Amino acid sequence: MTSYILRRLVMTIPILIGISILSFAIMYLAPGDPASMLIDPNIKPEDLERMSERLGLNDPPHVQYMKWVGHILQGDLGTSFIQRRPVNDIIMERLPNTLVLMIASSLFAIVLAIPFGVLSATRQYSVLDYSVTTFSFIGVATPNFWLGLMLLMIFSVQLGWFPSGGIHTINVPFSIWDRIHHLILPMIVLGSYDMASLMRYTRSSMLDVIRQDYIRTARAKGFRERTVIYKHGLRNAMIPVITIFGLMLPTFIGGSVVVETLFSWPGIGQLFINSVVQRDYPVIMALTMFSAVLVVIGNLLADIFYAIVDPRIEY
Amino acid sequence: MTTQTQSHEPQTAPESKRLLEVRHLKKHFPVKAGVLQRTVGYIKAVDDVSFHIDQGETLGLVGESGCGKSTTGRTIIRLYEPTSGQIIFGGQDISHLSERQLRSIRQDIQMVYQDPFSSLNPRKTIGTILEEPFSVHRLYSKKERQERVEALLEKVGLNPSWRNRYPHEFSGGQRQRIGIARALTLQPKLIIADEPVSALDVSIQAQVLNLFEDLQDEFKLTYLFISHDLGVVKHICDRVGVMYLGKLMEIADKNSLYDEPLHPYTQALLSAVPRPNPNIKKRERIILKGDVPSPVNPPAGCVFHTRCPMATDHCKTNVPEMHEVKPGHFVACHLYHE
Amino acid sequence: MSALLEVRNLKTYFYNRKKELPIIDGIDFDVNRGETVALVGESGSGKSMTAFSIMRLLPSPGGKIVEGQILFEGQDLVQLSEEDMFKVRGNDIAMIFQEPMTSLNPVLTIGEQITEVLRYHKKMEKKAARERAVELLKLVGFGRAEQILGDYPHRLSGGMRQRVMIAMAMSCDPKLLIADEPTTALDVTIQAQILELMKKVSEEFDSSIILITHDLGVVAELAERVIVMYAGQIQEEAPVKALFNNPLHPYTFGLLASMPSIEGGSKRLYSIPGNVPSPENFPTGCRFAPRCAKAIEACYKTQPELREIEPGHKVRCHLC
Amino acid sequence: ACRGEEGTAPKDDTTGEAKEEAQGEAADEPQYGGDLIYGQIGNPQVLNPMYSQDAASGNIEDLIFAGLMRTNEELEMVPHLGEPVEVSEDGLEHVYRFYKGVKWHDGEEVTADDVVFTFSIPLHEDYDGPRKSYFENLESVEKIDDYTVKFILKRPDAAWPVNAGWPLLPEHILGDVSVAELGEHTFNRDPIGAGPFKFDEWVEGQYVRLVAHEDYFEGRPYLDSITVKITGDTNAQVLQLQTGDIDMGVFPSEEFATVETFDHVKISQVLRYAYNFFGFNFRNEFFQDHKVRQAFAYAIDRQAIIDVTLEGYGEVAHGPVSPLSWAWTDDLTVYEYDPGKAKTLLAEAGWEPGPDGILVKDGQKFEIEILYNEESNARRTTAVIIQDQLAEIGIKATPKSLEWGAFVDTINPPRHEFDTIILSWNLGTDPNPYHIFHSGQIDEGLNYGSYVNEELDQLMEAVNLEMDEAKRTEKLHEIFKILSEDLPYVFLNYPMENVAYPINLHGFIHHPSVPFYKADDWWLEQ
Amino acid sequence: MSQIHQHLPAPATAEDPKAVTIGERRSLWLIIISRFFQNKLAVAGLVCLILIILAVSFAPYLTPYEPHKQDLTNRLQPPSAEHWLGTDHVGRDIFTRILYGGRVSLMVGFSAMAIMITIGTLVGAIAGYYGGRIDAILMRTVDVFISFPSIFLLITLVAFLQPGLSTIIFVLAIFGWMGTARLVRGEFLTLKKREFVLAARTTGMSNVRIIFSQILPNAMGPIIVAATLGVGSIIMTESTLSFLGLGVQPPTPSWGNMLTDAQSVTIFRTAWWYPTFPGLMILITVLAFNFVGEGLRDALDPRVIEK
Ligand SMILES: Nc1ncnc2c1ncn2[C@@H]1O[C@H](COP(=O)(O)OP(=O)(O)OP(=O)(O)O)[C@@H](O)[C@H]1O
Ligand SMILES: Nc1ncnc2c1ncn2[C@@H]1O[C@H](COP(=O)(O)OP(=O)(O)OP(=O)(O)O)[C@@H](O)[C@H]1O
Ligand SMILES: [Mg+2]
Ligand SMILES: [Mg+2]
Ligand code: NI
Repeated sequence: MTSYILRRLVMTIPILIGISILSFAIMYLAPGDPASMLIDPNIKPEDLERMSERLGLNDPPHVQYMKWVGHILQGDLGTSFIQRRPVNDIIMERLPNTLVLMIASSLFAIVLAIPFGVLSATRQYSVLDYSVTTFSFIGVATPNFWLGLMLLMIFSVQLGWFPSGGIHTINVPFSIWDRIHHLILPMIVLGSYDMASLMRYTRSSMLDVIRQDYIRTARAKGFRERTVIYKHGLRNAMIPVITIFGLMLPTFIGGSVVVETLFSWPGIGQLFINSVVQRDYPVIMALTMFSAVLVVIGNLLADIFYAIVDPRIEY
Repeated sequence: MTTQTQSHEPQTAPESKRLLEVRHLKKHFPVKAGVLQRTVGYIKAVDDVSFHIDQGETLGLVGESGCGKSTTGRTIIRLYEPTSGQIIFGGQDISHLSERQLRSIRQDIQMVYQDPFSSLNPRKTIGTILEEPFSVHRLYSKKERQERVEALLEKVGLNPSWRNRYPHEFSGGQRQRIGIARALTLQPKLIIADEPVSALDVSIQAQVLNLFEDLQDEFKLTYLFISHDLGVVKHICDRVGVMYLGKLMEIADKNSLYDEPLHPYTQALLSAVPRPNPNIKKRERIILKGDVPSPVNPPAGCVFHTRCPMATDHCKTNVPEMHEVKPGHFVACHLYHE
Repeated sequence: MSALLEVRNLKTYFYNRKKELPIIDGIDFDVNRGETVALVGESGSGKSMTAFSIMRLLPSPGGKIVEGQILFEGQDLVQLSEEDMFKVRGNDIAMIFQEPMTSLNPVLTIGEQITEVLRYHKKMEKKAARERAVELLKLVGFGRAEQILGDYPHRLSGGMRQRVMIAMAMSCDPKLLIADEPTTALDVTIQAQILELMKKVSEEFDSSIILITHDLGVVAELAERVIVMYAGQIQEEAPVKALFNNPLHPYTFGLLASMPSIEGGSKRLYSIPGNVPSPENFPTGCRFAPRCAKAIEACYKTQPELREIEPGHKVRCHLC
Repeated sequence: ACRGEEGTAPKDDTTGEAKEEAQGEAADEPQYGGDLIYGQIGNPQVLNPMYSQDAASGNIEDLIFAGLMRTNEELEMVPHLGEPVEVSEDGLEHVYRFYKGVKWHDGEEVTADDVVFTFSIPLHEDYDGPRKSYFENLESVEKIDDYTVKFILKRPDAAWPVNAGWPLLPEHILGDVSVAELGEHTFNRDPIGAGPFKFDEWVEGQYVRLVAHEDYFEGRPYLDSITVKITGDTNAQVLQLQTGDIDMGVFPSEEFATVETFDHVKISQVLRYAYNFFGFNFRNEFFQDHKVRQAFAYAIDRQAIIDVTLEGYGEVAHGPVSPLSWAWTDDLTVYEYDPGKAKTLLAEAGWEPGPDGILVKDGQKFEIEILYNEESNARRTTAVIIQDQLAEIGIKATPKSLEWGAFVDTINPPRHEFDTIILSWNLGTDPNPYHIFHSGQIDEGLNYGSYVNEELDQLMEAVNLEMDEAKRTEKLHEIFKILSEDLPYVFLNYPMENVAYPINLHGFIHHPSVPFYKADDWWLEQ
Repeated sequence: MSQIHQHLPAPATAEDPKAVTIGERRSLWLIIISRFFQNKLAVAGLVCLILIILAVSFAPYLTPYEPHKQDLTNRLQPPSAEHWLGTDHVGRDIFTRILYGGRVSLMVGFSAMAIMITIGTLVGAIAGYYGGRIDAILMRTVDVFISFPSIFLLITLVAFLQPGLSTIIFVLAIFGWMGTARLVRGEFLTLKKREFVLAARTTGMSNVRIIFSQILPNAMGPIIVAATLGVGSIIMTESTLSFLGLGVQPPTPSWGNMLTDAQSVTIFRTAWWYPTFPGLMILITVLAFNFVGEGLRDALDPRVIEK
């Protein structure tokens, strides 16, 4: 097992190098830099030059890249051009918010998707199955910003059930209920796509499993349907779903950009958009790198989990 | 064991009649593991196998699943690069020819496969499938190709007007006939048939076996016939080789082998075959212990010693060489050697 | 003494896109206590579906028993409630399948899979069930039975898995064991082990066995009585010797004659022309008629009845 | 907020006149207490006026920091922590005295050392912030006594009070920090100033909380705290205003109809000290022809643009001067919407309709791009409306939007890659549009369109040198007249700014460029 | 045994071709189509798509209005007999714009899909067929692209590159091909071991020809499915980019950028039809593509075809 994990870790190295080159290249080729974005008659080209110099933007690309990677390897993601402080600090301040949102959304997705996916597979062609299927199709086809706007309009503006943004009410003491209250809408919006697709994966995986020979064996042993499905079927059905879940991480990160913008959620997605707009390269690169690492770790965990769940995987 | 292996070569026919000669053929597949996926060992799928086939002859290869029959066949036809050893076809060593050099040889050796469902491209009509070898070698005109395809279909007992149908429209037996027809398109000298009837029902199997026989007569074909069904091999082959764990254990004329098997493995194998005859008295059956060991770490010495009822300590350490015990009857077993 | 299992005019149809497919079309047979009955026939003749009908495990939706009785110890399984059927399956009637590689649950250990049957049907304690499982595994020839308990199926070879399947099937002393091509996927030497084991087990437990196979060699070795199926019908039924020595139905003839044997020579094989018809287009009249070398006009017109020609020897043929 | 507009107007660098102020029903006595949550779209960068370059930071800095001078509602510089006492005759030496007893938030007194320290920063060679050029005219700053300082300039500068009002930084805290490290100092996220509100807490991406500075020299602010909450975008701003997550904030005119319905807020509107324009690139020879430019001016229905994009909340512009400015004149050439005239003018200029209806001259089709930045719905809609209106007169215009950074890169020297742009200028103190239209500003400056008018060049240079207020005004009026006639831009409109604030907020004055103008006077009726 | 032989007539008919019956004659495509048509949802999706494609193709005949023509006096009119789906903020007919916007959205969807599928198929085919080092390098590249949070890159690229339809298409394709590559590689890995491929190799067929004429047609099923689902997801991604202000440029309508224009609280409140209809169109179209994709997946399932 350790060797398996090690091997997977080693495999991530070239991926990370590739990612770092790609994100650096894109930034390097991008037009405009943070200094030149000001239109101000009082700021003279010399000032811009001076600022570029300070930011190291005048070095040749490979030097910039090596410097950057060198720092990253030491755990230093650089200094924000705009906020003039370590990118590490900025990300660490926002990361918990994004994580809370992502974890809540994935829990939301899993908790609803798996039972309904299983039910709809075991009752194929029932009303429940059709409803689940329809729902999941619609869930996958709805752009999440649109869903978000609609939910905001209905539940926040028209009905006033939920706050319209932020992660907690300002100027009131901390309360867990207040946090949850703020979390619900963004969680639904971020989780809906993955819930829908997870539901479909669970359903089809389960359908696949219940046609397997060992399910027939379990039936021949005289077990009740419930035992057959939940004891013999579910675990096998979950194996492919786990990998899918690993692959869902990027959609969560991507979705967080939209959801955080919609709900004024101060996480890394919002930070990313701000940084792109402001050409804050260290932050952009750090965030791309960071979330790529997150995805890589997610996949790694999924693989490891997969290996744990599926005894057939030899490591 | 340092005996000159050359002297142990089965020699039943003058060189001139030899179509194929396989010498010390080895095919090892790397096994990768560890952090860097380094090669940690090899599956010795074929491990030092030597035999020959004469013109017009049918050589059978039998053995249990995983013993390396298919690998042998596929290496001969150069689907796999041999690890070592020589494949001499029609006097020419083809074991290290490049893909380009092989092109002309490819016309002479063809293969028939086991799975009638997987061996035909489901997206092509059988006409196209059968014409493909021509177009690869740029033979004949379009019209001529068609005629030849129709003739071939007729030959294998299918209606020529079915050229435009897809494989899925045919039953397993019919598909197997198409597979045979395809092997015949380029008028090969040698056909390697890898379990061509294993997937078929008895009644269909008989049809296909008969077809093999008929075609051999008509086209003077030479077969390497791979099967695990001892009955089938007995029926169709002239000589039979028995493989176990990548090694050839015994090779002999059919009757000699079936009537008087020498190798304990061959004996066990033959005794294990259920006889469709309730009248005969229950024979003494040799039941082998356990399973075939893994080809990654085959036992030292004689690979069969772990299951052999007659194994001695000598067998555990020394690899037995092939010896001609009776004329044309070769066996690799210490029992018959000193 | 009445038979353990009496199948009476069983009809199992498949409903596929509103088409009705007579997969099993009125079969009758008995299985006596302690007896081994073989069901032979080409692929698609309905052997497995007969077994699944008995187990009431037909693929659903689609498969349905439309008519007939399956009397097990006098009780009609067709009429049994699903609830009662749970008590029969795995307990009174056990089944093993052709594909040992896929018939065991890959994520549960062998131990779990064997003990769960015992705990479910025999209400055994965990520990007792474990002991019994070890016993069973030893019986089917595992030396290191305790170790096997903790193993996952993928670690075992095909032969070992099939032995596990047998141990599992025998765990509740079933009165009837249905073995659906138990050795087809195995090598001859392993097949020999398994056949040997089945003989031993049937003696040990005094179970009746329905052995489904298309290998006549296996039939000759193991069975006492043989039922030849073709296109969803029984064509011939006879004690094993009678069938091999005096096959009455041309189909049986064909099967026997087309088999290359290690005892036979290299004479040209007989072969039955054509293919097994699919249930969508079963011929009217005798279903074998289109492939039958001896078919007469009547064969194409009317369906022959299954008739007892000699005691215990029944055949469905106009010519006999 | 639009960064295109922020550029030209350092926040407290404006003079002029607030057109309207909120009518607080100042009947009652002000009350102490209360917390106000102010919604702001932008995320502040650093809270140090020497290093921040965004409005989001600037607004908050206004609350925390204070300088010697500040702007009033009329956009004039007035004394704040101190006052000018003397200007030398050559105009090079400015002496300022400031008041005693002004306290930093940590209780220390503000002294001349602080002033010297603050103004020395941009003069230091290690300084790497964006403000160096602001102070390029400053030779040095000297302490005369604890409460008096002297600025020595390189050239005379009538507008020096603007710079003199730069917010002060505490010497007793930052004095030992090397200038090179100042930009990254933790002070910038935990600042101490002498302004009415004291920094309390900054939660990244969420809010900056400020509490009343008890020792504020003009008296403790009425409010206990102001929290600037970052909302991220205008929709969120409006929604949070509705749900009460924020109490107060700016919102775009498109949402007026919605905000109007909220019972808990009042709306204040004032013209922003800015104008939107549609600019030509004179490198494209099409636009060298005055008739063509005039045709554009006639073809664009500017009132319609205001009606659609600003819901009518704005005024049509005819020149580069704001009605709020002291230099305002209505003697400008006015091109009323008249597509017929536009067509005639184009025909006169030699443009004839081609077979597809698009004008052709010398085999060239009249096809242009309208470049703009994806900044707000209003900007986008403006582009689309102009495109449609130009289509009316046979000109094929294609709107093209660029993200801000790319946009600036495209229009900036040396690229100048555009036909026409839509942009807006915030107006500075000095109404002289020298930076924008002088031909010397083509290669490095804001004259993106490469507009050259020698007569105008001379006039604008003269204005810079003219010290006499009346003559200056006269010359300026002449400049505006020429610009409105010659049309380097089609001036579009002066937009309104809308602020929603709680009905129980009193003392709020809607300043055209300082959102927290005199926030210490704001009070909430409990 | 020999007795039996005597009982039997000579097996004369055994090889008689006419005596051999063969299965029902149905072409491959007929089977696929008939299977597809049994799936009601898939058919509904297909009908929807055909209707949408027809409608957008014949847009000029379906509506008297022009997509860019503004009518500033008729802004934000609710649906009526004149304007079936109402008008937008500059008085353009929403129905008309939905039709023309559909052209753009579908065009973007189809072209990006075509590029994406081509890249993905090539990479996957080469990696799967040749294996070894080539496979390792290509698959690590795929991993790199997959690990990138694509929306980040989309945003960055679209923001930094010159905008325009081709940029959008290019960028969407560049970050969408990895799934196809993996899928095709998987197919190739299994297919290249199939015996018909071995047979082709033993006839001396070249690798390129084997890839394209033997294996690829068999991998087409999953590729078609991926392509169908891909169009849907691209349309959705384009709309998300539009939401962030980076999609197709106005005044060219696309469903995504129509939503962008409608993205204001006031419009949501007072002109519900404006955000609703383009949103619904995206939903319906993506849904339809998904239905068709799933239907095709079932219909093209090789397990079913080959039996
Ligand atoms: N391409 C390959 N890569 C790695 N190992 C292989 C490969 N092909 C075959 N092997 C291994 O080589 C050994 C011999 O396989 P081979 O297919 O030749 O056996 P066989 O005698 O044909 O068996 P069967 O009767 O099952 O067809 C097996 O252990 C198999 O797992
Ligand atoms: N789920 C199903 N739906 C429709 N037809 C089926 C289904 N399962 C089996 N059949 C059909 O039922 C018939 C009998 O099948 P069965 O599996 O009983 O044959 P068999 O004799 O066991 O053959 P084999 O030797 O291949 O196992 C076949 O024609 C088969 O096509
Ligand atoms: Mg093989
Ligand atoms: Mg079966
Ligand atoms: Ni015989």
